[in-house]
Amino acid sequence: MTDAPLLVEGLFAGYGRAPILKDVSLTVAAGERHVVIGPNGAGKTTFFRALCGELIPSAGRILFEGRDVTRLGGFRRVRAGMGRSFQVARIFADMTPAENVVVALEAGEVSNGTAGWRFATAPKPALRLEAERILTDLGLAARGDEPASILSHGDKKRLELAMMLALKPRLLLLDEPTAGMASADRMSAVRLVDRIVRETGATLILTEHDMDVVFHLGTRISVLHYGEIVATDTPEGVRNNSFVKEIYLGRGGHHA
Amino acid sequence: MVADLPTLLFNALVWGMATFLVAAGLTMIFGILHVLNFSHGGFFMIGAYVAHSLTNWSAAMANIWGFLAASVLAGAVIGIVGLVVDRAVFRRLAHVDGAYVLVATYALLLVCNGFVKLVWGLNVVSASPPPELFEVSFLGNLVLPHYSIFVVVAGVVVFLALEWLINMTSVGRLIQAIAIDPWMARLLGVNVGLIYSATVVIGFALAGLAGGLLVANQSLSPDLAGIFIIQAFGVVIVGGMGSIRGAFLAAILLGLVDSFGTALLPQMPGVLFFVALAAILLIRPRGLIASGRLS
Amino acid sequence: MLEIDKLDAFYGDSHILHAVSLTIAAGEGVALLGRNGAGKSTLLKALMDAGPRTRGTIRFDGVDLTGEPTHRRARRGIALVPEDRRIFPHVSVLENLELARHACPPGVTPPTPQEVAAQFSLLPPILERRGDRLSGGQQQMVAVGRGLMARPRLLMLDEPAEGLAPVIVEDMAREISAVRRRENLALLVTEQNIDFARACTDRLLIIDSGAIVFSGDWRTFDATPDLEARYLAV
Amino acid sequence: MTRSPALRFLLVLGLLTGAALLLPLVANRGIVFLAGVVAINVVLGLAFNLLFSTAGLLSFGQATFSAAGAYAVALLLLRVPEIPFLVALGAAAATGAAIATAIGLVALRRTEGVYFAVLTLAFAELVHVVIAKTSFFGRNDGLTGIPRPRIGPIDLADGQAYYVFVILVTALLIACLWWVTHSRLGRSFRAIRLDPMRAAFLGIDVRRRRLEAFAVSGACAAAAGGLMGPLTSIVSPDLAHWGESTKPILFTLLGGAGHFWGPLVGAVVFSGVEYATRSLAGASDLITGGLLLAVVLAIPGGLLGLAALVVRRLRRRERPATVTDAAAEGARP
Amino acid sequence: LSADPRIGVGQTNEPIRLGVVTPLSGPQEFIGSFVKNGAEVAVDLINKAGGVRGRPLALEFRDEKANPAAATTVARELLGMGINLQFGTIASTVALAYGPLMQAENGVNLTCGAGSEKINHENYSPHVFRIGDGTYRMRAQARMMAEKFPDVTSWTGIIPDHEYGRTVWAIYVDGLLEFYPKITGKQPQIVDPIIVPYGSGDYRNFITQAARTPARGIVNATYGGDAATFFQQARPFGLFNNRILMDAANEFIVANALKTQVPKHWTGTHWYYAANSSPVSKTFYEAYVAKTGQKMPMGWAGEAQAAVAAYAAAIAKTGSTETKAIIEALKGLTFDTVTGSRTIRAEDNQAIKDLEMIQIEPDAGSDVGFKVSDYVKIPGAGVIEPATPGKAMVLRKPS
Ligand SMILES: Nc1ncnc2c1ncn2[C@@H]1O[C@H](COP(=O)(O)OP(=O)(O)OP(=O)(O)O)[C@@H](O)[C@H]1O
Ligand SMILES: Nc1ncnc2c1ncn2[C@@H]1O[C@H](COP(=O)(O)OP(=O)(O)OP(=O)(O)O)[C@@H](O)[C@H]1O
Ligand SMILES: CC(C)C[C@H](N)C(=O)O
Ligand SMILES: [Mg+2]
Ligand SMILES: [Mg+2]
Repeated sequence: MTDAPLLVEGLFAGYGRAPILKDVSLTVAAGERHVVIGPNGAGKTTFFRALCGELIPSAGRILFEGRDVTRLGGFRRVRAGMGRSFQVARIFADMTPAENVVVALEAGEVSNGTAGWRFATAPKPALRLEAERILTDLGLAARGDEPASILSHGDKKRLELAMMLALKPRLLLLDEPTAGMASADRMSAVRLVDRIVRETGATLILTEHDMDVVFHLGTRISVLHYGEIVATDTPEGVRNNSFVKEIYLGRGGHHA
Repeated sequence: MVADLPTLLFNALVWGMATFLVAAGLTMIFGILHVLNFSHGGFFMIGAYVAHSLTNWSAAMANIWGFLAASVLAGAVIGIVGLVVDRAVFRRLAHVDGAYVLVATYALLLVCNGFVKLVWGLNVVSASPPPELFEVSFLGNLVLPHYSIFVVVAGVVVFLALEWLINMTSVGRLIQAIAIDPWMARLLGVNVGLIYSATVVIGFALAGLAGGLLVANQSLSPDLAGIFIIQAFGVVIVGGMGSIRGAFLAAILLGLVDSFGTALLPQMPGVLFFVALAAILLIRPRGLIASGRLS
Repeated sequence: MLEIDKLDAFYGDSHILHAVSLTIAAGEGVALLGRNGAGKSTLLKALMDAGPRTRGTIRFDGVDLTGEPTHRRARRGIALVPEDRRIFPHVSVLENLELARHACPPGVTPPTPQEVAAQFSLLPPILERRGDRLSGGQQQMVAVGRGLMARPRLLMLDEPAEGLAPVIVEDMAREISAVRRRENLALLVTEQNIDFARACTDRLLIIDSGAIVFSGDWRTFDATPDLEARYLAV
Repeated sequence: MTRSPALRFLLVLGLLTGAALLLPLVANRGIVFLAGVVAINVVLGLAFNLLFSTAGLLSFGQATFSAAGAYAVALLLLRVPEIPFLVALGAAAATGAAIATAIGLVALRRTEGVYFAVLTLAFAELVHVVIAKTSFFGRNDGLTGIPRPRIGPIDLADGQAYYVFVILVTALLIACLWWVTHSRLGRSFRAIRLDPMRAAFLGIDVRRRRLEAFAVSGACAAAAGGLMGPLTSIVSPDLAHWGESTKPILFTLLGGAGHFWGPLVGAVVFSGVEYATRSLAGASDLITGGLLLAVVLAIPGGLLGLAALVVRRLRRRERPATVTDAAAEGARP
Repeated sequence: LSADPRIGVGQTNEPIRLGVVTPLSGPQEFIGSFVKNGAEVAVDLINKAGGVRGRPLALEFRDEKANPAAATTVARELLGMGINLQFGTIASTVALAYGPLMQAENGVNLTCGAGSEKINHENYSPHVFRIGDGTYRMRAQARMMAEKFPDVTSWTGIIPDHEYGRTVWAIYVDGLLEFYPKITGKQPQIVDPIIVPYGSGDYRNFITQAARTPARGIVNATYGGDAATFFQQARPFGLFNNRILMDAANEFIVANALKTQVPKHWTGTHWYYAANSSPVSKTFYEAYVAKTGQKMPMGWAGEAQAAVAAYAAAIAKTGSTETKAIIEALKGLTFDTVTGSRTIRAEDNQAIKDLEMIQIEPDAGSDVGFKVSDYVKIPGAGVIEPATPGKAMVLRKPS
């Protein structure tokens, strides 16, 4: 049980006094791709923020690989091996894409104590090569000196992913990773995430409103409703759950 | 040789309201333009000089109505200057880093200083309160100069007026919306430019008015700007940038700190003010009323 | 009602829209589709003079809007619901709606916030909640509701279904169509969700790299499958 | 044409240092003395800009650090005359770092932006009042008669020896600041400035990094301030006044905050203007204020920003001439 | 060849450059403006009369902002330019900072109003001269009080917390303790002074404190805007109503500010133009009014005249502008000024001059709102303390 990458027990969290999340418990097994869905305002983002340390829960526990991280600050959770993307991609807009990844790599080295002392100001050549490799891998071949701010919407999301991967996280938290993407872009993003997860063996938790994405990517799905998990099941099971249909999916005529 | 409690309390109130009068316009401009206006002290000073020149202009002004009229006129004059500053400085710098605007207002402060020296010279001058306010009342041991009472009343009146304007009228709600998201307010049909200018004008006019009302409080010299600006900054920050109510509370609070500070720690005057400032910000990092915009 | 002729738009030095021309009749529903970065939002903002620098003419009710500031355009009856929602955080949903009455043209009585809220299933329970205490989807709904507060004659929605639960998307398509019919409202909507766009419009435009590359009704669109492949896929 | 930024920096620094060292040959001692003051101001500006442009912290209390350094050196030289001067300077830097850390621990805990700025201002005024009211620090009257020290066999009181020393030390401090700005540490500072939240979720300890930036800036400012006492032979509480804290800000914005050398350009130009208008006193406020306003309004990117813009414009105009190059490049496989 | 003014006065017509370092901005600018104008007028008069040994005098002004660090900076700059003869300081803190500087850089400074006794005692430097009133003016003021108000034996002070404020209080107390017993036979009672911050806008708490003291006499050492604010805020409290007020050095500053509202008080002055009828004073006064339009110049202008006169006399005497020669010439020099002739005491570089005090009272009939209703001159020789260069002045302390 302790070897589960993520274990959430009786979590209560909210803003001010009234809790939004009420007694949320969840176990995510290694290599699982867990999607959290639910109606607007159900508490998905709140849940996410609690998981990554942006919001300190009022009760309950979060165990990451058996270690209690409930009260750990955000950056410490990252150092422990959790990676997180934002609903609106956050990158260092004034830096080049390569610099973005190098900063992430260096932060990773500092986190795990392998950074060492360095007099030269330029990043270690090994890191530069590594950054280039990651960028090419994600289809973001280095674009010279141009700042990342000129990247298109989709490329920014990709770059953010690249920065996350640079840290080699064992648990990935993605909040609506394809929101605002054109539908074709969306599927290529799905394929990318799919590949990454396969290659790195990381565990994945994401929220998403796009059912194509949900059902393509998810191996397990939890449904959040008024701050409570009302169902956790396989994609098939969720799709056929009549309560979920009623509160969330609707007639779903055009969804896969 | 500590002064007695009622005196300390009364002096705290006078200090607080005098500072609030200066801080009100400052916090208002911060609330909507998000600019910490260094030059506010400078325009306060010019307001004081203008009012002083007006009251000295004719003997007919030597009464409380003349005094009030001069203050209002000073406010009007500075308000018009505010319109010019808004057009020439604030608008042009609307799209650059806030630090540049800060420096621009600092430069304006220097210009104000230079202007005062040029026009009114270097001599220290002082205006006396109108005869109606010259008297003193006694309340037991407590000396209550009428002019001090007047300053307190003026502070409270200005506070109530602003409080009403900002928080109880629809214009106020509009101003607040603009303070947060001018772009969206425009989309909703609001003439943002007009309201910006109006707020800046009001903010500046308040500086001028404060100058006029406080002109009899201390002597006029080209250093007047510096004396008030730091303490007004303190009040604005402790109150929560942009919050009128916060500034009012902070003015009273810091007035108490200052008043008791001079009594308890006479060898380090002013120290407690800064200690309190730091302490309050540590407990409430965004000030007493943390709205971050006009309220 | 709306005529755009050879509209160019720029952000700084970059030329985003190239000679876009289109017309929308009163009460007509038009969808604007295109890839990320194609220029959809830029076009909507250009119509309101709310961001890009423009060249070309825009006429509304036959009046040339050149040089007219944003707030006047809003008061003429054009409403834009931006993609990033922009809910005022410090006031309640109710007051957010009320603020939008400003754009109401003279002589028109604006609806009450309650009336508008009643048209959308998600709104009535959250009317008293502050703007910064809303989830992403809730904000989206408030933004759409706010767009209707000034009784506009042209409503422009920038990706209104983004971040909404599927069941809500279906509801919204229905609700918007209902309003359109009732108020004879013209609609210009950008969307990634083609089904949603289809459900609430009569015809569509496709924009690519800042130029309109297709204009026609949904039937033609369906009959030309390579359109989607060419302009909407990667 | 050297490619490496480090070499390019060293080249510029070397040229500037050389020019400064040659100054005594062409200028009178008054000017040379002022040049020493300007050199110190340059470091203060650069130390501020490390916070402002690199780490994204607007500090209104930089005078605290320079004053702390100045007082540390002054007190050591006056009370422990046999102390080696370099040790005294080191102590000054350590004092600056310690005070910065103490203030930073408190101020960086929760505040940001303008609140942080005003909090640093409050602490600076606190330090100012304490210095001005404590006999140990000479109260309002300051400490006078600070000697020019010796370094081993060299007597810095001789001729221009102290000036040369000031220039060498400031060059060293500038090099330190450049290194911090461009090193891995500087990259993480910049990341934090651009997006603290993102940085935190890369595992960067944002508060600790900010504290480090604050300490480095404080140490450099203090070391530079430490040079001041023996130069002017006096330190006074005015060094800690908030008006002094605005100076590095002015230098930085005047010169161009986005450029490493911005504060240097700003400090030199500002001092030049001050020098040119020095006998127009009275009108000096109007002139300084007016000039500053004009610069901010006309070229918000600062002087170097303007220069960069001009260079870019010129380049663009030249471009048609290089079309063939571009074509050739494109033709390469 | 070179125009170095330090060499050979008689051989060239190059002007002799004197540096004037005085506050031209900041809170003491209005005092600096008297120094500046006074110096210009004095130099004009000398140049019109043919200069010094045939060479005209020229002035180089620098702003010291009443801030010692700024002052030493500009003073050094002037020294670097070869201008070794300087004057103009009015602030004690600045004058004290000059000693080591002038010694190290081989310059001379004449202060024009700085009050600290340390200048000619523990911080004595051969390169700094006080050509005007020293410390002992406060002793003269105490003595005059003992003569005029023998019944007012309890005293306190309004003392700003800096070198000058502390000096004023200490020396005034010294004078009270010496002259009251001597002249009236009564022992004065010294009440702890009220220490006030300077540059503050609000003195009410201090005023209340002062109003509660039993003292019947108050000596005030605040000056400039602070003093005007203090006096103004004190009026409703009746602080000065039945007390004797001795102001240290504000001359007309407070009176100009408060006009008819000014309380009746005494103040010390470096030079009261209306009471000095010597030709030097008259010509200087007329030229001053002609240049500035100000009909009531204050004493600092006279101090600037004295400084220029001292340099002129010293240069004329030695024929050189070398620092060493000038210092030698200044020591023991007797020269003529707007307040009559003065002699610089050779031991501690302190001029011995007559001390002037005026009484000011409100006067609605006058166009300035006040009038000078009394004037007292006390010969300096009778009140000056013994010269103890390098050693602290021995002061009487209340038991
Ligand atoms: N800062 C806040 N303060 C108070 N309440 C909040 C805050 N943010 C969100 N809420 C409320 O908490 C509830 C859950 O919000 P949350 O953002 O977690 O929903 P969500 O599931 O992510 O919804 P969506 O799919 O619309 O993004 C909502 O009812 C919302 O109104
Ligand atoms: N403020 C801006 N400054 C500079 N360029 C911009 C700005 N906003 C958008 N752009 C650029 O303009 C182009 C069109 O952007 P626009 O937002 O109109 O696209 P869109 O079609 O709405 O895309 P999406 O589907 O992602 O919303 C893009 O290349 C974008 O990078
Ligand atoms: C302006 C003067 C009253 C200053 C005073 N003489 C001093 O020594 O500081
Ligand atoms: Mg959400
Ligand atoms: Mg868009």
